[in-house]
Amino acid sequence: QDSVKIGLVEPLTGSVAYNGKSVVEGAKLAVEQINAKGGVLGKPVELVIEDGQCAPANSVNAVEKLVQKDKVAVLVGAFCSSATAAIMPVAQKYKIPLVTGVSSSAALTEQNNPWFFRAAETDALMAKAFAKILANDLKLKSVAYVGVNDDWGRGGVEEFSRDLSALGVKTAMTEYFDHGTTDFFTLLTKLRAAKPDGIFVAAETQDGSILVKQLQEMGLQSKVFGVGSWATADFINLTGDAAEGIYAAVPYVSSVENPANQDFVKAYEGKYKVKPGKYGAAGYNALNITAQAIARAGGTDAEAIRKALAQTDYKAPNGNYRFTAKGQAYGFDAVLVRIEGATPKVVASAPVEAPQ
Amino acid sequence: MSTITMDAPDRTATAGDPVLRVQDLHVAYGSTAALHGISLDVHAGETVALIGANGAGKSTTLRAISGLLKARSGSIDWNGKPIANRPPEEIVAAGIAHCPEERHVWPGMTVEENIALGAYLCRSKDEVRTRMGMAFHRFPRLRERARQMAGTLSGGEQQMLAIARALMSEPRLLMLDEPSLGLSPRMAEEVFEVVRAINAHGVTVLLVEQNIHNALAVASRAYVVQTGRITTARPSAELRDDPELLKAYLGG
Amino acid sequence: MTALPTQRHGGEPLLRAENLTMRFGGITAVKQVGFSVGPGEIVGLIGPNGAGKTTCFNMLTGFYTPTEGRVFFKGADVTSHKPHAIARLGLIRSFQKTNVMKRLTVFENVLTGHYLEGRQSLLATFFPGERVRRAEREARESAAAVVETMGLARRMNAPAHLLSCGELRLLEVAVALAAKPTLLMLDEPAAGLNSHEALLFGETLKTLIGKVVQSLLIVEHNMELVMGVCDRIVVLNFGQMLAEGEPREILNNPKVAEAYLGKAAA
Amino acid sequence: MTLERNVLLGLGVLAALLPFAVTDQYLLHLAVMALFYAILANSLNLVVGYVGEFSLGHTAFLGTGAYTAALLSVNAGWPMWAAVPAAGLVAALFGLGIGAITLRLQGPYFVIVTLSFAEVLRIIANNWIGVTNGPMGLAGVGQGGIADKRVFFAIVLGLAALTFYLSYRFVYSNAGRAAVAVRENRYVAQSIGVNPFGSAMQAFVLGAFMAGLAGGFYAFYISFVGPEVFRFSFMATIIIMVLMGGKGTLVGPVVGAVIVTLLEEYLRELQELRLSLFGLIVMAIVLFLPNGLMGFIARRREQRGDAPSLSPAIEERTV
Amino acid sequence: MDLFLQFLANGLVVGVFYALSALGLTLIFGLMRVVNFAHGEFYMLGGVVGWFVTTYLGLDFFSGLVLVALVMGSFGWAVDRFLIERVRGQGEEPGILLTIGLSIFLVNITLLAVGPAPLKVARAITEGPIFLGPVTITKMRLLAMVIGVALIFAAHAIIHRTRLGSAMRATFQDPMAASLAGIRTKQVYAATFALGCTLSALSGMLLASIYSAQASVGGLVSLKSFVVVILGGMGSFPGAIAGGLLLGVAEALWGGYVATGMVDIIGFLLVILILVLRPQGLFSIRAERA
Ligand SMILES: Nc1ncnc2c1ncn2[C@@H]1O[C@H](COP(=O)(O)OP(=O)(O)OP(=O)(O)O)[C@@H](O)[C@H]1O
Ligand SMILES: Nc1ncnc2c1ncn2[C@@H]1O[C@H](COP(=O)(O)OP(=O)(O)OP(=O)(O)O)[C@@H](O)[C@H]1O
Ligand SMILES: CC(C)C[C@H](N)C(=O)O
Ligand SMILES: [Mg+2]
Ligand SMILES: [Mg+2]
Repeated sequence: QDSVKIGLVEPLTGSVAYNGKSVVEGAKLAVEQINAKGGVLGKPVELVIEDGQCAPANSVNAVEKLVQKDKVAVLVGAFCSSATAAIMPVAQKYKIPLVTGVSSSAALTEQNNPWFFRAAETDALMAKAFAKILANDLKLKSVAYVGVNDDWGRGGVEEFSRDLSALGVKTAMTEYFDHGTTDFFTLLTKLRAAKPDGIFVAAETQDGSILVKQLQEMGLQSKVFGVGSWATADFINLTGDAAEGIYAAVPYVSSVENPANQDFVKAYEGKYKVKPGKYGAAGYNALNITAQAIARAGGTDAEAIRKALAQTDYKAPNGNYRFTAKGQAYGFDAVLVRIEGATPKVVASAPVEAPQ
Repeated sequence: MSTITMDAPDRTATAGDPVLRVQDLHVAYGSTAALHGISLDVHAGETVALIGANGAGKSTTLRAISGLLKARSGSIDWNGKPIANRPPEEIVAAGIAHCPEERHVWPGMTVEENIALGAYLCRSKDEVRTRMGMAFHRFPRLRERARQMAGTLSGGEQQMLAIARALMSEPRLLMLDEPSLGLSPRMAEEVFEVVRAINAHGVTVLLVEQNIHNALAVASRAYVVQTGRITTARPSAELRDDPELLKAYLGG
Repeated sequence: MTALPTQRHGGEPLLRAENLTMRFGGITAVKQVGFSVGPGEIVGLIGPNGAGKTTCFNMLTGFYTPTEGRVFFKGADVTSHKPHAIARLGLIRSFQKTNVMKRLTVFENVLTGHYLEGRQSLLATFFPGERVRRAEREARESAAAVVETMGLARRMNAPAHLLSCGELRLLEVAVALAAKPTLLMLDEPAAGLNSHEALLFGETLKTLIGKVVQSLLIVEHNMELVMGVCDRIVVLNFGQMLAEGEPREILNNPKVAEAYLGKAAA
Repeated sequence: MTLERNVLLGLGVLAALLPFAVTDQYLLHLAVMALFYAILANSLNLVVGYVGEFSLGHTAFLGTGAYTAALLSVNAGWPMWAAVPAAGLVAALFGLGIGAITLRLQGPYFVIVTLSFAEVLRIIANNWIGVTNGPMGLAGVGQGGIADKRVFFAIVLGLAALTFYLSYRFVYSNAGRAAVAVRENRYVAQSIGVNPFGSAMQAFVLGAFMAGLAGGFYAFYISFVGPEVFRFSFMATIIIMVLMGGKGTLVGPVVGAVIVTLLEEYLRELQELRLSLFGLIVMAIVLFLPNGLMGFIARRREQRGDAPSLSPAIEERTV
Repeated sequence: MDLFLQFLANGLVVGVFYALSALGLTLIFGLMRVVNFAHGEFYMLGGVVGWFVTTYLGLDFFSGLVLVALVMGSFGWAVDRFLIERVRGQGEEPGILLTIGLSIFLVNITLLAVGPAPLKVARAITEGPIFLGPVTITKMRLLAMVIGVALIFAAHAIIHRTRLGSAMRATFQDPMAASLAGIRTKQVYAATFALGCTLSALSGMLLASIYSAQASVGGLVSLKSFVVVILGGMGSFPGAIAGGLLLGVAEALWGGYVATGMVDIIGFLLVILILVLRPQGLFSIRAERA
């Protein structure tokens, strides 16, 4: 073989294609940079991208193909936690390391699958990092929780409400909405009646921007903070002036000021004409982590790569990634940003701690 | 193919050029041929009947004339102009109305709407109203049922509706496919009265009818169709007087 | 004309309608109609267009639920039973508007008509034994025979949508016959047949009685046919009974002539 | 009739030989998926082709089957041989319940009401977190059991054989003819003693049972079940298979399943263009082979005069 | 009580939007009986083309709307003439498969062309809340409602008051009889399809300016529109309005008093319930007899 193959399964079509595509962009950038420096093991890295549509069956199909036909050394994917959950046993069966840069359901790393690594935050970790800052600095007495009705949204709401309640913040309301919902007036009517000081939202770009816009249309004044890829140019552009003043807790934002990040942002912007967001960075990091592990393993032997992955200490634009014994990443910095003048300003930054 | 000789068309034809001339018409449904060379003439002001056994090709002939079916070969001329393979809407516009077999009323529209739409090509609202009045006059039963959905009419009522609708375009040539189908004897008689009256107003009629007795009573001439060919053309009176001959043609 | 007595076995007629009434919104299509069909009888049901004949058929066979009145078949009250349940008792009908299974061949249509004879449990469907196979074979033979009887042998394997109007009418009757009716009800079976064919058809009908079916109830506007085959005739007008009697009586009934027959009958 | 049987038998024998000829796990995976889809397509075909009503809610049965098997395996530790038949039975029960409501409707109303049932079930699966684990789905179904794809292949082949046997018997029986009669003309069917509701119900429940079996197998094979088993995209795939192959025939859905499975894999090479092209291919098939592949073949045979029957749609459809 | 009024208002607004997005389908599915799975994609294209003409051609909202109507009308015409026409009269299934294929193609080709990101369509008027007593609404929503209601009435008038409308109904009920009456049936089919497509696209652009346009919105729109059309009864415009309002209000009340998490279930439950009680939908009559 004259290249080292890495398989990437992301949703390229369907309702989360928008975010999946960012992951692919980040991953491609990483591969380009790695190959520019001579690749790994003296060979170029080849990225084999498959569309898993965020669906378990399609993702499994894609993985079967990547493993059996393309003979990839490592798998990266599959965005949605449910899809990732479906491909984990396949990875285990074929003994191929699997790295996800996105899937955030806490349950994944609890399955004792030695081949699985999560180079991403979980909601629990985010909540732990920011609950205190939110409660104290924003002086919130009661919070309304709103989340997209999937594993991720529910997880975010549960983790944040648990940690905030522990700090004495009252729960004014908890509501979920379905992905693709366009009209939030009913939900917001309830929210207005609940009169919270703050609103926590777990939503991705599209749902989130519509929701924040309609908050303004309804004339609601509460402080908004959320998780999801909010700290991006797309989000701010879509949301318009309604985005002013809202907070977002994200594992990555392009405005972090450190040299590593500035290089990354420059490269990314040069290639794609937009600043990287949460998912672009996730793809970039996952690929770098993988490639470095292969390099350390000194070959494409799966077991060696798996061991090398466990030893990861990767300097990312947003801090240092290491893995716990269960394959959960920690050590990198998550940030809380506030959108001011259509740019995300970093308010606080906290390293994601290894869970006990 | 049969023992019956083919009569020369001009023997029975009225003088002058025919308004409708069909020559050597071949028509097929998909790959199965139904007409193998039909030729017939209809002169202005005549009532001509097409008779023949089940499946002989009578309805197919009418469908080809009105443009519902494509002709494989052969010609159809209307007032000297070829109309074969023109779309039905052009042929209606040229003055030929076809009242099809099996009624084909629009079931989800009221009787009134059905009738009004028969005059689709007539753009004057007043004119349509007059014609509707005429239709209701001819078929009082339909007036009673003006607001009923056509799909819920009885079979005979639907048949009246279909005829009334065909008349709404005020055609120069009216083609009726089994107009008495499903009508009571008395109603059938009335319909034939209507046909006679229309004919008396100068409308040419081409009639397909299973009730030979009635058909021969209104038509001046008749063509007998057998398995897709015209086998005989005679004045009605001759056929009427020769039941044995008729039987031979119609036996199937 | 067959001169069978109205009710050969005395006692209960095969089919009895009592006081049937059917209203659609404001329209009373049938009003208090009652008649019966005895074993071995051929009864004609005639009347002007819109008199309510088809509506009666629909009430008798369960397609409509009568607003008022009852229907008895073989002594049992079948009022407002489901159509298929009535059919299973041996009361089979045809429709005025041509209704056949257009995409099946003539043979398949008639074979399907044998449904009731071949009914079987699901187990037998999945694991057919010799009995089921034999029933299937017999149904096929019988179907071919029925097609023959109705004079459609030439069209045996033609899909029904290729048939002409008149042939379709014959096929409908064939399908109904295949269901082995005790009482066969035909709604304008000869519409679309020419005068000559209608007469032949009438002859065929007469041969059926006693052999294939017990009794016949026919709606038909072809008077030659009706007068030729019927033992008794019931006349409806505007939804009500106008007259009932033997063909000759009906022919001579001035009310019938006025409402239905027109001057030709005079 | 015999032709169709022989073709099916031939395909079955070929399939049985496959694991001996092919050891590539990827190809075996495709073969397993193709057979899984063949079962599904066949079961939908019973409804679409033989009841003659277009069900868009067939995933309801796939989904209940998959969830049943997954729950039995995850919570009660049932093995595959017990959980999959149970999945079929539960799906059949659902078929009975859903059929009781939907089969009273026809045409577009039936189309949408069946779809509604599938969506309701999806939403329930997505929100009844206590039982279904909600959007997280049920992972680790039947884990640690079978590793060799050939075993799965043998199992799915067995299921396929069973379901095709059942369909074959049904379709060519008096009951199957009754279903066709209902499809072709409700009035005639009733007038010859067919209970349209009961007859449609038989085919519907049989279809549900088979889809449930497929769902149970799917749960064990993919080892994960989430609410998307109820999704319309699944439905669309199955519809494409049935109609592409030719509805109302038994061979058609198999052919459709194999072609679509392979096509979807093959088109992967085209990356972003893949689905656009797939859409175009689907449209092209409708335009050029309106009766599906089997319809096309039947017509060709007819034109060459091999087959006595006239209409392709009819050839395999009945008696 | 205030809460209830606001829920009701929300429900009515969304209900009109539902009716609006189902309009095109009422024609194509309800009247023409083409089970059109590409409906959501026509709607989506309305938004995307609207985004394109307002962003790149710099048109204002209303000129954009007109251009979208023209573009999508021609598109619908072409789809009918070159695709639907060829499977006409062959039953439901080929149409279903064809439109599923079309829908897959349109989503993915749009995805390729404009990417998966949500797109912002210029607004017709400036945004801002209006307070009607306890009820909050926005100007843009009011405007969309007015346009929506106008479109619904216009469509209804076309079907029931014009020659074209009668021609449409005749053609769909019995094309053979229609052509014998002198109706150019092919043109009627194409015109109806084009009109349906235009209506879908117009509502797509209108609502995209309130929410946003995105390649992947079609699926959900299709589903809900089918629900609305079936609830109201096939081909009935008053039915579509009633169906839309019913769905909107039911969702708002369920979301308001139960939970917003699974509001989508309401529509489907309503469909099941109403069809059990009234198998032909709310506003449609049956004209068939044995
Ligand atoms: N739609 C059709 N498709 C295919 N073949 C047809 C069709 N309609 C009629 N035929 C065939 O064409 C031939 C002529 O039929 P046609 O309907 O013209 O007969 P007809 O003389 O009108 O008979 P009838 O008196 O029974 O109405 C018949 O053999 C018939 O089988
Ligand atoms: N569903 C309905 N709604 C309204 N009126 C109806 C309905 N069904 C039948 N009718 C009316 O009831 C009357 C009786 O109809 P029916 O079909 O029984 O007549 P018929 O005696 O069979 O006439 P024909 O000889 O013309 O077939 C007709 O006037 C018809 O318009
Ligand atoms: C759907 C997305 C927001 C992905 C999400 N982070 C997950 O784990 O599923
Ligand atoms: Mg004819
Ligand atoms: Mg009648």
